[in-house]
Amino acid sequence: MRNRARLWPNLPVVVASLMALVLLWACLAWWLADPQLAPGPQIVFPTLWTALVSGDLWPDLSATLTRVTAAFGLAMGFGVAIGIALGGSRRADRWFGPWLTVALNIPALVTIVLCYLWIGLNEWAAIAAVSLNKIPMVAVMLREGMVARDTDLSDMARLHCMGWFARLRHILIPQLAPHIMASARAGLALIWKIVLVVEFLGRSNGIGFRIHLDFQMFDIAGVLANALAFVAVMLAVEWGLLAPLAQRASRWRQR
Amino acid sequence: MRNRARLWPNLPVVVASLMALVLLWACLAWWLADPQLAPGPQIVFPTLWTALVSGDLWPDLSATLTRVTAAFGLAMGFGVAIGIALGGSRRADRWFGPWLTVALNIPALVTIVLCYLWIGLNEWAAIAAVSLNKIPMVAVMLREGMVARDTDLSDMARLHCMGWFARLRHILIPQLAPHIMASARAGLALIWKIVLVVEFLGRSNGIGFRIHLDFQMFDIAGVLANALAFVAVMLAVEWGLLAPLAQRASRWRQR
Amino acid sequence: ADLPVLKVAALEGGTVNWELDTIKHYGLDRENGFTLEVVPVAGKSGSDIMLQGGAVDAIVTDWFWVARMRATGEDYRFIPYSKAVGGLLVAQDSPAKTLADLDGKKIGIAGGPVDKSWLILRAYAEQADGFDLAGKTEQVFGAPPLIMKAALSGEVDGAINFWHFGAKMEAAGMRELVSVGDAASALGLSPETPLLGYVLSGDLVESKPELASGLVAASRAAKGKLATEDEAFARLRPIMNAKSNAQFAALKAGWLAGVPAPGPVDEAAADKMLRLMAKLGGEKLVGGATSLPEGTFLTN
Amino acid sequence: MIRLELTEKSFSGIPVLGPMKLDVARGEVLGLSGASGAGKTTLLRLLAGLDHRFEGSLKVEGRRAMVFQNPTLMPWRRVIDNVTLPTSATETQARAMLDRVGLAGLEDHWPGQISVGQARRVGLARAFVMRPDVLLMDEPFASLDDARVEGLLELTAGLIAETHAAVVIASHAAGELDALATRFARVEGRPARLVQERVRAGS
Amino acid sequence: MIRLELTEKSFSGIPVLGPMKLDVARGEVLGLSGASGAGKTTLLRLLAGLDHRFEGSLKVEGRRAMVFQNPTLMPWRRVIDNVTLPTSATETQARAMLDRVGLAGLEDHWPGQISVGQARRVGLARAFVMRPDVLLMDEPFASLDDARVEGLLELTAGLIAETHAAVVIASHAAGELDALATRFARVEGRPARLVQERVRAGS
Ligand SMILES: Nc1ncnc2c1ncn2[C@@H]1O[C@H](COP(=O)(O)OP(=O)(O)OP(=O)(O)O)[C@@H](O)[C@H]1O
Ligand SMILES: Nc1ncnc2c1ncn2[C@@H]1O[C@H](COP(=O)(O)OP(=O)(O)OP(=O)(O)O)[C@@H](O)[C@H]1O
Ligand SMILES: [Mg+2]
Ligand SMILES: [Mg+2]
Repeated sequence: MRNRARLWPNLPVVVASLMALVLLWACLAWWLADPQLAPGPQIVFPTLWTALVSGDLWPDLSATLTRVTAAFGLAMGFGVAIGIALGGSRRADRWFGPWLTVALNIPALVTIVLCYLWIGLNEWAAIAAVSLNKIPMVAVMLREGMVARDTDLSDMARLHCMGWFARLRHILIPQLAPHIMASARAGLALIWKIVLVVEFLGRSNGIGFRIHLDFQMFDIAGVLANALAFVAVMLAVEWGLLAPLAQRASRWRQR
Repeated sequence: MRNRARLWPNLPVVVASLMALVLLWACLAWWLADPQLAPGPQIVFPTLWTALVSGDLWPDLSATLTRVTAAFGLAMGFGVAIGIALGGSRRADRWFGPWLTVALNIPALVTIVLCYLWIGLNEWAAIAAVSLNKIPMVAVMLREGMVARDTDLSDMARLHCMGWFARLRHILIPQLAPHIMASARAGLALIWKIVLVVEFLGRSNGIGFRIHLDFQMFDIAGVLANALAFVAVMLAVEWGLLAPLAQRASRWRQR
Repeated sequence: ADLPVLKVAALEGGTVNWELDTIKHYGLDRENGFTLEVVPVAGKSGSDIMLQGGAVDAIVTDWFWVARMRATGEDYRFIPYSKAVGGLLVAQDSPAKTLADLDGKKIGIAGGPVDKSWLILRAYAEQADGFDLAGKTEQVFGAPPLIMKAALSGEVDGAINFWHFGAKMEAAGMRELVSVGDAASALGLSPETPLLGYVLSGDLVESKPELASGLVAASRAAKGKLATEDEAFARLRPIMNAKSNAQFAALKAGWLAGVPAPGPVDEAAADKMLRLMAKLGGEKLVGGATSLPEGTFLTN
Repeated sequence: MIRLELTEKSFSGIPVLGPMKLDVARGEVLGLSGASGAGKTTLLRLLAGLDHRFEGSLKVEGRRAMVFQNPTLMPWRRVIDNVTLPTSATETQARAMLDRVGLAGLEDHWPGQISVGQARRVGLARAFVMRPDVLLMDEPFASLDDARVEGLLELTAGLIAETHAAVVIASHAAGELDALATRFARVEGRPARLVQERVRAGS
Repeated sequence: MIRLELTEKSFSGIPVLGPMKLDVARGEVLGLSGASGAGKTTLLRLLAGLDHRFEGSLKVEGRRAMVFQNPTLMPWRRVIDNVTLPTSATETQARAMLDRVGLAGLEDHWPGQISVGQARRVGLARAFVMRPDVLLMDEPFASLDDARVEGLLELTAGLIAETHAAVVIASHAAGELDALATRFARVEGRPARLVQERVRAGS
């Protein structure tokens, strides 16, 4: 109840804010006056609408979303675990920190191609490729959070012989929440950037695939429409899932 | 002095760790036994070596590094500023938060193509494209850090009428240091992923350009050699710059 | 009804699709004893991986790739599809008359530094005017659509693009300064040598020769239909992405001009071309293949 | 000079401080007592201008300093910098003040390396070194031993006499208040009111 | 039961605690006094097993609980959860204990919404609700008003009598120690030694 009451008043602002953004875009497009290269919302929205009602978009959108979801789950799980392990033990960090740096800086293209070549051209390879690209990023962010954590609380937990799971749940995770939130948000964005390449290189559907095609056809309006469809989904995820989660996780901050 | 003394003992471990990684790679390559698709270090290192001594690699490496450096500086500057602004004011976040989410989820390809189309096929467009892709990520991480910050210290600073710059320098930045560090590390990696696409789509030099060229010729050893060159540079940056900086920033944590 | 399936990866909306769509529409695949399945890909790099990964039976690429693979011991075969090449385009009002007039100017190139057209033009400039095209001009490599835009906006002074983009650019008012075909002839290369083709793995050709010959026949039949029946091309208009009648006409003409002559490929001419490319493009382009490896072109 | 006219101060709808008037002139020292949780810290934060979400009016003249109930040091700055940075005092002044609160030799420690009582004294030194016109102290001498408290009380009294500051001290220890205050008040009730207790005989 | 034989405890090379022996049997209450910064907290952390980097040996038998000098509550868990989660006490027990330390009604507050003294009492409740065999208390009653302290002293004494725990209390207030301790010791000097003071007449 209380939560919802705090969430809803934001809605008008969010809508107004997004409308302002669209308006800005319209002005920019109008000022550039080049409907081919800089199509305004009046061109892109109908394109998107057509794709939506014709049902063309749904299979691609859902294919991409499936990949994003699976990769996101995998990457967050492994990334958080690795980050906590490395941040929690100086020894582990000294030994495996360099591996993380290497993993972080291996180009996405290389991971993707190698996944396709070794796992095969299938959905698993695509998901593995995306996850592998994201894991180091999440790990690095969580490691940073671990290093910065308050050890007094851990001491307290140790003294009271709290179990490892209780410690994780009540001490570590809440303390790392800002880093987990940040990596979830930044991570979704990263995944999206990589899924695009993954779909370009080895899949025959998905929004990324569409965007590349439209780009090859030099159909900028199509590119934007597809991108917009995904952005819309991500906005929904943000306000339907991440924002309430973040709010829940920081309830205690209210003064 | 003290710093150095604490850094050097790590060196053997780092070297050992990296050698272990190379060994792992060699084993994997040997096990896969497909020098074309999975070249081991014994193939890739000579390729890299040839490129290095022939001087072929340097112009590309330096071109890419220039882009990465410029984009990194820009993105960190703007990203940190935007993140602090949004995290510092609920009002600003309610209005511009949605914009950030949109910016975060616009595919890299779209930003890159639009930059090239509007700014032209030149260096500025490339740097702008990379920065634009990274700024939202840094901003989102810093915003998360701001929300989690300790307000007692800000109160103290406000009471004592510390100037805004002193507050930034002594209260805000040290408190956000873990988030800044994380975004710097994750950001370097992201930039690298994007520079590759940027160079592929519209530049005539750089490691990304070469990787794509090698990839088109299906020269996986070449791809890996180029990637390795960049990874090596990034490892150097990590240990020459980021690690000492991180160490300095967390000196006070020593118990 | 259970004919063997042949999976071909093709750029969705690309020119190859025109032929494949025609094959499927007129049932030319079944007539020739197989079922065609088109696997859409978003780029050339993707199709390479798909062929190597065994996700498709055939892709469309140039025979240099095949030569290069064969030189490293990987068995692939080439079936001619098109000999279409573009040219170097400049603005209608450009003062340039020969390649040498581009001294100090910017050239946009879509295929990268080892693009075949670019290499041929370089050799041609050297031979015709003693002009070092690569050294005296500034090159801008980029994605085809970006090169098209840069050329149309005057950001680059000349542009070498894939032929279907070239056709659009010409329809938009650019003119051809030098055609790659002419340049090739002047260099003593045969303009009849097909560059692009279907590439199949050797295993498939050995184990199911009827599939390969079926593809050859179906391709030929489709080409014939498209050349002779106007409605066959008109049918394709929606997927051709032509914005105007002029573009449609240019695309159609360009495509038909690229249809290679029937019959086996002139291997001597191809070998000559490969040697020239090896000289200009170096190892990057041809890998270990300094002369045409035996069996590059599928003969049946 | 401090003048507060409070109608109500509430936290998420629950009133914590009720209507009250509070005047502290320069040279006056108001001693606040009250049970734990009565609202002393809340009141002091209002006076410091750190919390504007209340009904009523506040006027404070002159440079303010506060000794927080939790020391509130910057953990990433050494002790000496924790004194100089927020106050624009010179290092010499800061060293002298640290010495007077008994922290000589700890200037270069990090806040994480000193004891709780030492940290509290850094907070005192930080406030004192400013020589403020308005001084707010929240349990300034808690968890310090008696000998130390005595010395600090003297120091504080001297400083107040010198600077002629308007001072409010909240403390649970009657002895500390007795030693410094010129007026006394109790924070009492829910929502809390200010109960004027007595004026010190001497002043 | 606690038995510590310490040779040295130092922080980055600087010895803070010198050689000392410390024995506390069940039912005994050791009162530790000492100036601010003497090393009381350091010693208690050793006894709690939170700091292993010292030379010497430590033996502690039974379930330990500690009242930290800083309350050390989980800010993201409500008061009641801060008592139940680390201790595996039932909610009923926790509520009863919170009531006894005077926090009835605050169970559902977040730690950021209670006063410093209230937080300290949550820490007390958390330690008490465990009914530990070894109880370590670091300035447990600092910054609480006298009436409250009296009640808490009674509560503590009752609990110790019931559980027959081995207790070490560090405090700057002689009165508090007098009320509880059966033995007294001072932490004194640099590096600090343990000066046995006297045994309480009564026990
Ligand atoms: N943010 C908040 N939300 C709700 N209630 C709060 C909040 N902050 C304080 N309170 C309540 O207001 C009351 C007064 O708190 P305050 O910190 O002013 O007490 P205090 O007199 O300083 O106590 P102590 O001596 O323990 O420091 C307390 O009962 C507390 O529970
Ligand atoms: N991590 C550390 N590094 C260096 N010195 C430290 C560290 N921790 C504590 N000290 C020093 O050890 C001494 C003892 O500190 P301790 O916290 O035990 O004091 P205490 O007796 O509890 O004081 P208080 O009554 O103020 O809490 C202090 O002088 C402090 O400066
Ligand atoms: Mg208080
Ligand atoms: Mg202590």
